[in-house]
Amino acid sequence: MSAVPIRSRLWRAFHQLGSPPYVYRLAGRLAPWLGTMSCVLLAVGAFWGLVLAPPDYLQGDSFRIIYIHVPSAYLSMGGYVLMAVAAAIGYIWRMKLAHGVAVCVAPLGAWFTALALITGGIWGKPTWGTYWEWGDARLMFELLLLFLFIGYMVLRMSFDERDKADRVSALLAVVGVVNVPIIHYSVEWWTTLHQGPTLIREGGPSITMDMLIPLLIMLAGFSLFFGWLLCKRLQGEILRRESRTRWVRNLAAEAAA
Amino acid sequence: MLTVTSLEVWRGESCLLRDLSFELLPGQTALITGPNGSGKTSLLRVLAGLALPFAGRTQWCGTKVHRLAPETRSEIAYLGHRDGLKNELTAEGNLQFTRDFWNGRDEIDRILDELRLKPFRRREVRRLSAGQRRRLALGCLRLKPARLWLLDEPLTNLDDKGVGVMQTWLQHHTGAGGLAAVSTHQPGRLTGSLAIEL
Amino acid sequence: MLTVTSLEVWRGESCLLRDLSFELLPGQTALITGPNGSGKTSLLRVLAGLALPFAGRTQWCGTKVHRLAPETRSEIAYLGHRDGLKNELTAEGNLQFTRDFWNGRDEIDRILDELRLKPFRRREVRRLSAGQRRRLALGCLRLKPARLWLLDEPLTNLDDKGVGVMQTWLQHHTGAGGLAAVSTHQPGRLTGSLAIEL
Amino acid sequence: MADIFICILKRDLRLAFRRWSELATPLIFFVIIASLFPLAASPDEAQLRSTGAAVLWMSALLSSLLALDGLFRADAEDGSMEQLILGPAPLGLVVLAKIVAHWSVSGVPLLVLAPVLALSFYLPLTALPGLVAALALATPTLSVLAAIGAALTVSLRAGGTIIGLLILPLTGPVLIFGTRATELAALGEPLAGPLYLLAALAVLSVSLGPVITAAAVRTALE
Amino acid sequence: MADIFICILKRDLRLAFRRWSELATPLIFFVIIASLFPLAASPDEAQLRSTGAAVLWMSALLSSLLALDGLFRADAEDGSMEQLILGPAPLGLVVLAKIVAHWSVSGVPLLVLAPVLALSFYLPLTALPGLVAALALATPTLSVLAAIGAALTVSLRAGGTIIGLLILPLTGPVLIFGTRATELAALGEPLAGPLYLLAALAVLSVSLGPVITAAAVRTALE
Ligand code: HEM
Ligand SMILES: Nc1ncnc2c1ncn2[C@@H]1O[C@H](COP(=O)(O)OP(=O)(O)OP(=O)(O)O)[C@@H](O)[C@H]1O
Ligand SMILES: Nc1ncnc2c1ncn2[C@@H]1O[C@H](COP(=O)(O)OP(=O)(O)OP(=O)(O)O)[C@@H](O)[C@H]1O
Ligand SMILES: [Mg+2]
Ligand SMILES: [Mg+2]
Repeated sequence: MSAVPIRSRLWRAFHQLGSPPYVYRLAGRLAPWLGTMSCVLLAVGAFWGLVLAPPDYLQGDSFRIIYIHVPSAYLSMGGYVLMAVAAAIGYIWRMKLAHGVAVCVAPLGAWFTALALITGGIWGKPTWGTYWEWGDARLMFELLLLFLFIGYMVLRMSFDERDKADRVSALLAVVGVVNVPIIHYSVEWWTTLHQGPTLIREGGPSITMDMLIPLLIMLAGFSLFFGWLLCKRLQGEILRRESRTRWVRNLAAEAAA
Repeated sequence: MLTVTSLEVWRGESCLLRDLSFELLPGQTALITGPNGSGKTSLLRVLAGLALPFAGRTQWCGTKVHRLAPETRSEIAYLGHRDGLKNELTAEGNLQFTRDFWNGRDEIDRILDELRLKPFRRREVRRLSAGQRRRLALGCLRLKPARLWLLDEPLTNLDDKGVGVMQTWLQHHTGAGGLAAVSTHQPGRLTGSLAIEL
Repeated sequence: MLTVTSLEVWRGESCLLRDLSFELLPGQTALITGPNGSGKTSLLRVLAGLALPFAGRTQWCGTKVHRLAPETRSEIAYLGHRDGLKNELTAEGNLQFTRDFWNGRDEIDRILDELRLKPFRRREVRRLSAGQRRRLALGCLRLKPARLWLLDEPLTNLDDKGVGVMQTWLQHHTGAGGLAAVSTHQPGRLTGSLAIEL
Repeated sequence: MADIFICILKRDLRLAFRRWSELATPLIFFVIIASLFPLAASPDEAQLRSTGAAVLWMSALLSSLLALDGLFRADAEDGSMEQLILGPAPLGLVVLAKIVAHWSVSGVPLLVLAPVLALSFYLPLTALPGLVAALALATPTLSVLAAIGAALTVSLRAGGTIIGLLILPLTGPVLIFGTRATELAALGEPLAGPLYLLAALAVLSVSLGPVITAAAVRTALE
Repeated sequence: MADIFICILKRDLRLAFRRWSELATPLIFFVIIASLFPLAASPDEAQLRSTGAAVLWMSALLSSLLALDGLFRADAEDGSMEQLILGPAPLGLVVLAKIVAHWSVSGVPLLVLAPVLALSFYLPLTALPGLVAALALATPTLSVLAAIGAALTVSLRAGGTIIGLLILPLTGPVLIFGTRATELAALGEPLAGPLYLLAALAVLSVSLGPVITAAAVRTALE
């Protein structure tokens, strides 16, 4: 084992990740862990954030929606990057499985984007006095991110050969990735209602500890939840893509027996 | 020098070709025949590098066709069911463009003459008849400095004279060391040294 | 009962036909032949009423073809160089539409069977091969309750079996008192009782 | 007659649903135009309210024009149009059926969506019925006009854009009455006047439009 | 290399001029949109001035999207695209030449026309150089983006409308920087900031865009 040079071990791992049965089983084994972990973290984080953490000196209790808003906003962006990277890998190395991942991420990302928009809107009412502000760059670009997710799915659906749909829409996903940094820096480039960076910024997070810790817990919980959903969807997608292969038919036979 | 090794071509859910291997040498013509829907067009597109095979290889002088560098790629000329002409340009304009883009032979006049398209040289392509268009497409093919011709039913819509011209050109081409793979439903009207039945 | 009287057809600057007269009676097939660009397509379009002649008349049962009432117009069926199929519909969907629109025969199954398109009945037309598409276009023609068939090179892209089917259908059609005017570059493969050379 | 109408309608609807993206996109186009606009303009509420109606109508107009561009082109290119011309039905009827099919996949969803956008432009809730009524009366006219344009350009390659050239000037009246109705509705005043005018335009265009369109198609393909 | 670029450029320009309507219409489209808008909105000077820049930019964007819709479609349908793919030049170069050709018949006239429209929206005379500079830097990016959209949808029938959905989200930054520059110019303030950003976007898109577009065309026609 130790004799194997690191390069070739990495290569083998990469190779294994291209093998549908392996990934199918991997996802099946990971899913329960991710599911339970995310449940626990979400419960802890929610209790801490909603009950234990003190009310904000400015916003009172309305700030508590941060525990949903921020994780879903992060995941919407992270989801897009994940989708784009998977699609790029699929395109460059002709790896069908990577396309499968991108396909599974798209609707999840779209839902989390929608959640970020909705929770942001709800939060906006008490703090900014409006649900939605046309012309606020962060808000607009987050909306455009939703359109990009939808565009990716629409483009896929307009092709009826899966292979072609994979490869063409992968290019769109890659091009659209420019939106992500724009969303992140929009609050610095334009004067916006939306507040500046709080967590990822030079000089560390600017938020008190007793608000930060539950936020981090919720962030982890949401991410694991995302991972759990992804594993579930990926399993289905793999079965659909590989329905003509022997191992899937064997699997079906086992399940029937 | 076109080498095809255990090629397997799928279209949608169905496998069209399995384990097809052959080698085409300079001076040879392969006649591809088969009933409608047997995969002639699909095969030619794979040979041209326009589509990827499911398995197997198609190599031109040792390189996979879809990996060819642009300069070598121009040694292969493909003519499909569609003519690939611009409707808005004149017959001559189409030939000129082909010549400039492919850096081809300077024989436009002679070709128009052989195809009997001289009187129509300044007519827009969309005002040509179906057969005249097909002739023009063959003229474009002839201008290209290609060594391998991939032709998908080149005789469609041609009259007897047109077929005659095509026969002469094909002989000429292979006689000068060229290669050709031609699909057709009228194998009697073309001569080939290699028969591929699908 | 198709009467053509001293027809003169121009296309752009050039006169294609001058003083063409003939009469086609029930049971007869007119084979229209001629080199590329001689005006076969132009003539058929005039006969169908899609284009107007420069001079002369084309009458169907005594009425000029471009003046026909919609109900009588459906006694004439035209198939041009293009197939007139919808790419997005399935093979069956195209046939069904033709049947409903033309109020045609209810023979979709039999026709798909004869054309050997049964396995592809649910496939979208743009995924069919060129010959399969042409077959389907002929199937649409066959569904129409028309008495006069105007066919422009119907054998294009067809394989031998397809040509056979077409031959049978044509015999059947004229045998039952139908009329047909067919242009072709392979007159040997079709039999006609009237030859029109352009 | 009626069954031929239905047969064409069914065909075109089926074609539209086969490409469901074609169905959804004019709409999304409409949303995107209407939502990018405030981004470019300064997003202050008073101003948005006053230009909101105009932007809504412009984008409704553009999205219905875009949706109808291909109305005859696809049929003309694959040879189906010749078959329809030679068929056993008056061409005007066929054309009408095609327009109705297109309207019901591009116009109707627009009616559903417009109120939502109107609210986001701060139009008052009470203005919505008026807005929807105006759109319901205006979109048929827009569809017919777009169809005429599509027919006139069917034999030209550049149809996509020339259609705008031919049709946009004709849509002027619809646009004016439409925004007028919306503004009146927003102010809570009676808006029967512009609505009557819109209805008159709709009747006129739906009765004469198909005949003109049919003639244009026939000539274009001659 | 250079002569192949010029050869494609010449071909596409010649095709564009053969269909002169194709050449003129995006422009007229632009004019009509931009002139119908004040008709629909209330034509009061202060308000027109403040929304003028946004309307100008929106219509520039839309007309360039429309003009580029057919960039590859015509070639794909008549089989020329296959010939270009198999030709002796890198496809990215061919694509770049096509984009340049299209830009010079759709973008350049827009640059000429925009100042006239701007004046009719009561923008001050001193703002015009800034506006033209911003448009000159923005239209290449818009063209490249539209080309990507056209390539992605080249094998779809519904291309025309779906492009909007795919590409409009990406045009957000251009639109924002562009209007920002116009507004700054109107106020007489320095506008180097947004212009630099527009230039950066242009460089980025012109260098990477053709490669992505070429990949998309090749894949879509596979
Ligand atoms: C519809 C309205 C809103 C949208 C679309 C939205 C969108 C986003 C997005 C995309 C992020 C992630 C940015 C990044 O990581 O770079 C974010 C983060 C955040 N948002 Fe919002 N938001 C909205 C409303 C609000 C409101 C009203 C507040 C509170 C006043 C708020 C507070 C925050 C905070 C504190 C963060 C974390 C910032 C950081 O760590 O960088 N958001 N939002
Ligand atoms: N729109 C047009 N305008 C001017 N001339 C045309 C037009 N269409 C065709 N022609 C010319 O009319 C002549 C007859 O064309 P037509 O299509 O009828 O020939 P055809 O006999 O069908 O030929 P083919 O065997 O090639 O199909 C040709 O010389 C052609 O160039
Ligand atoms: N895009 C596609 N998706 C799925 N199947 C397709 C597609 N295109 C073609 N086919 C099928 O592949 C088979 C082969 O098609 P191909 O066009 O290669 O046949 P061909 O031998 O050229 O026939 P023809 O003589 O009719 O031109 C046909 O059965 C056809 O239905
Ligand atoms: Mg074929
Ligand atoms: Mg002909």
